[in-house]
Amino acid sequence: MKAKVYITLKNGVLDPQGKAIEHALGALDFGGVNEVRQGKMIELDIAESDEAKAKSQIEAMCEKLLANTVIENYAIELIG
Amino acid sequence: MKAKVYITLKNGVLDPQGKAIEHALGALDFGGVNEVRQGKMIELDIAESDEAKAKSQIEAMCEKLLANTVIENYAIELIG
Amino acid sequence: MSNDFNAIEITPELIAEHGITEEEREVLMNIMGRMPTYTELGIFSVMWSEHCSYKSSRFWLKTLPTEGPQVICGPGENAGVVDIGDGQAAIFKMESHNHPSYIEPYQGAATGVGGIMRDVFTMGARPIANLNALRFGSPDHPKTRHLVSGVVAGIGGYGNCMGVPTVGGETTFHPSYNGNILVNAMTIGLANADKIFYSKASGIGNPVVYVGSKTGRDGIHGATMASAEFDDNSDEKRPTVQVGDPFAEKLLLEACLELMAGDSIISIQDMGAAGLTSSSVEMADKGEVGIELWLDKVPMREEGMTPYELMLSESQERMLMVLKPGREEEARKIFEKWELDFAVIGTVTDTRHLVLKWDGEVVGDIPVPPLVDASPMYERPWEPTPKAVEIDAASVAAPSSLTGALKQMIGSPNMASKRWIWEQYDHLVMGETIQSPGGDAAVVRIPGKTKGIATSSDCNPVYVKADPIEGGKQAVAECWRNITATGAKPLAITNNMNFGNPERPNIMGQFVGAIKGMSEACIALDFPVVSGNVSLYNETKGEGILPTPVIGGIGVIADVAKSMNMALKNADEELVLIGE
Amino acid sequence: MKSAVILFPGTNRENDAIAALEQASGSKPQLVWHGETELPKVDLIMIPGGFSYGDYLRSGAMAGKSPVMRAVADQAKAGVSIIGVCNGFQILTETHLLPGALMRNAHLKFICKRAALKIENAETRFTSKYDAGQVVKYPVAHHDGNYFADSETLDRLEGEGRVALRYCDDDGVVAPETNLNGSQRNIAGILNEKGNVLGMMPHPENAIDPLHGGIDGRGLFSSMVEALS
Ligand SMILES: Nc1ncnc2c1ncn2[C@@H]1O[C@H](COP(=O)(O)OP(=O)(O)O)[C@@H](O)[C@H]1O
Repeated sequence: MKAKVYITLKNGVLDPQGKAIEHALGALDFGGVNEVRQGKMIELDIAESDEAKAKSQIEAMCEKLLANTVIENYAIELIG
Repeated sequence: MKAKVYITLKNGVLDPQGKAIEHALGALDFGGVNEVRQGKMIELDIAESDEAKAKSQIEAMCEKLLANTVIENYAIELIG
Repeated sequence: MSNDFNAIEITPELIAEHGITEEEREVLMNIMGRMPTYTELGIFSVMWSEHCSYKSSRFWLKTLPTEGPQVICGPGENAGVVDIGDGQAAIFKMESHNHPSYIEPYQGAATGVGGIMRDVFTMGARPIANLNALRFGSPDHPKTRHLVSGVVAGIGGYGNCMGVPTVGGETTFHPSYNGNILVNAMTIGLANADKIFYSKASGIGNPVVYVGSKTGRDGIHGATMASAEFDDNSDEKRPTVQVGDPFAEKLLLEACLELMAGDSIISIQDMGAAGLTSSSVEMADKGEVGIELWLDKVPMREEGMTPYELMLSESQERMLMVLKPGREEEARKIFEKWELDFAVIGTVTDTRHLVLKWDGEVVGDIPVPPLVDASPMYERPWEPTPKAVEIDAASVAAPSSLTGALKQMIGSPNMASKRWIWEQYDHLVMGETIQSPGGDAAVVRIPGKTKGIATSSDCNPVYVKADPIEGGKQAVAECWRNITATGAKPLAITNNMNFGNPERPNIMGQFVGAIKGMSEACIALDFPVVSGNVSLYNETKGEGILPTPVIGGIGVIADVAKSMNMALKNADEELVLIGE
Repeated sequence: MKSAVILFPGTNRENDAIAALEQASGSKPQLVWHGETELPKVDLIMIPGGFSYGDYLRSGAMAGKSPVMRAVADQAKAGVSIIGVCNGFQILTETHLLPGALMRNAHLKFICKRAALKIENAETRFTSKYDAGQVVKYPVAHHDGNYFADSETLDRLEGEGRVALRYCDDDGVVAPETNLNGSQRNIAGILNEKGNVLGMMPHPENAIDPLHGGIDGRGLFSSMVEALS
């Protein structure tokens, strides 16, 4: 089963990357760009084919490794 | 208009981060994980409210800055 | 004071939740002569916290020897300043970021490095070397691997980006740190001896200026967060760790040094822990003046921020300055060139009060001298550490194989090479690193000169545990030896006192013993203490860490080309043992 | 040889670069700020190491789009010599003055150490003081030095003698074990088609003083002085 995991910074956590991108877009004359936030997307393929089990397996991976849950949230999308 | 940009490595470009994650998941006893690839997700809010225009504006941002098209592909999702 | 911001009712419970004891509450009420507002309560709570007030340690810290002909400025400012000849000064200090690094190793360690560098460049010095003293739990503890790699990456991530070489440190492992690692970071900066910047505000009517990054809701204390009403609707608990932005700090460094090259700054203070509160209070207190802040003018990262949050935020990469009148535009130009925020957010007054306004309306008003002078100081009960039983060397069996014993020693985590760590630090940037990590002390050359600074950080906590006095002495002596081994003359030290819960007499006894031992060694070696930091309550499940008074020392060597290292140079040369 | 050093917000090895250029050429390079649109008339433009714009998004990405880099690209076309070291190399690939990209080191860690490098092409204006096949030691200090290009590009680089340096061991052996960051074919530095633009990850400017532990980097700067004065 293929899946995508989206990892984003929690609300209120400073995002230096997003801030710098916003600034750089402004300097390149792209006006009116706001609230730029940078996150990660991780694509993976796991052996498990049962949806519920796959989801809970990936959840465990997020909690243990993929996301830094002190400052990040994650969302899982199963693709099949 | 809010949008998300997904930036992924092109096929054939090796992905050290993805590989390291795959390896680390294995070490944590998550078996059967394959083809891990890490990409970026950039969320932004642009002033333009017309869909077509917004899309072409963001495309220009990707070409000019957000993606390195030598090694990366991008996909745009408008959220509204 | 009819502002909504302070509508929150101040109850004894709320005061207690802010960590203020009943005794301290009495003092607070006497100072204010009324109930404090919510914002004022927040300010008292941070100013009187262990972290800001040093309430358990101050009494003993005052006994450390801090003077010498080489000392330009001892403890009490952002960092210590010593004369290194040729009209130049070294400015240095060590600081801990233990708890944040345990919660989020990368960001905790990174912001620790960022904080100590600000302490140094706020005084006018360009940082030229970083060190880091690390203590982790047992190597086979399940969390250790994650903590080591995160902390090391964080230290490198910040220091490498700043372009300051990380040239030394120490890394040891012991199970007592399993649930409470130590991350102590040290920075040495270089300044002209006649151009050192202090925090003392002066000049009634002078502008108070905010520079750097915007203020967000970073690091506002967890307990007080829960009781506040500003929380948005999201159910996620707001994280209390700060994220570092080394790029912003690099810009801040360059902008500050550019402005400092002129003469428009009267005083400057970095916003570290307790950000705007401690910086403004310290500036006013030192200058015996008042400060009025217009909080609505503070550059904000998030919407709907309150005075309470603005005063308590620990957002990184910010500074507060008092400028000479009429020099705002000159300063603004520099900060805008470096793409940083710049805002005039207040003025110096003659009231000796810290007055906080929002849209012209007063939202807080605290007399500064009693806030500072009446901050609690405890002479906590302590008991001397009982003498450890001496091990009779004869009772230990000789190893059956000397090679085996040697291999075991070299292979032990504490003795093993730390190359894996320091190769992740840029120890060469600036092009002046003469002795890299891996030796006794690092040596960095002073740009344009033949002379250099030798530096080392040391402590053997096992010794301190066995005998705090002797262990304290030995930490100082080891640092002194490491510096002399390069050929440099030791000048002065900074320190980081990492201990358990000071409310326990045996722990307080370790602290007192270490201070006594350090003092004795410092006096004997003419090696005064010019700055330092204290981190208490390092415990897990009621078990304190090993007492860890880390010593960071510097020395000067006239010609770095003559500095010595430990490499064996040629075959067949004799090895000589000196000393007792 | 007259030279200029380009500064971006976050550049941090500029003084190292200035010292090396001054030592070799006897004159101080001019400093050029990232917002400039015109460059002084010089023989050599150096883009030094550091973390331009924090290396946020991708290392060198934002600096690559700055006004001064458009001017640098014009100068490159006009045949002026350009050298980019570390972050400078990353910036040159981001502006497409050099092919390929520099990705995160394969082991994902920042690495700072003295590295052995094999001079692959000693017939360039940057390397003429060395012998082909000579092993030199310069420090490396980078997080994103993992050179990537598709195999077609790599073959072309090789075929045209545009691989300037490779990671090797002390004896000049180029092998997977001597590849300290995962770069394709151990590549540490490459040239553009015309041979007037060099990008490299290692820092020759940190190997110019006996007290640095070696002076192998001097050859690179003296090559340039000889070719460009
Ligand atoms: N965290 C670290 N950062 C930088 N250098 C380190 C670190 N840990 C150890 N080192 C370096 O490793 C070498 C050996 O350290 P240590 O065993 O503490 O030295 P010694 O006990 O001989 O004084 C020293 O040169 C030290 O600077």
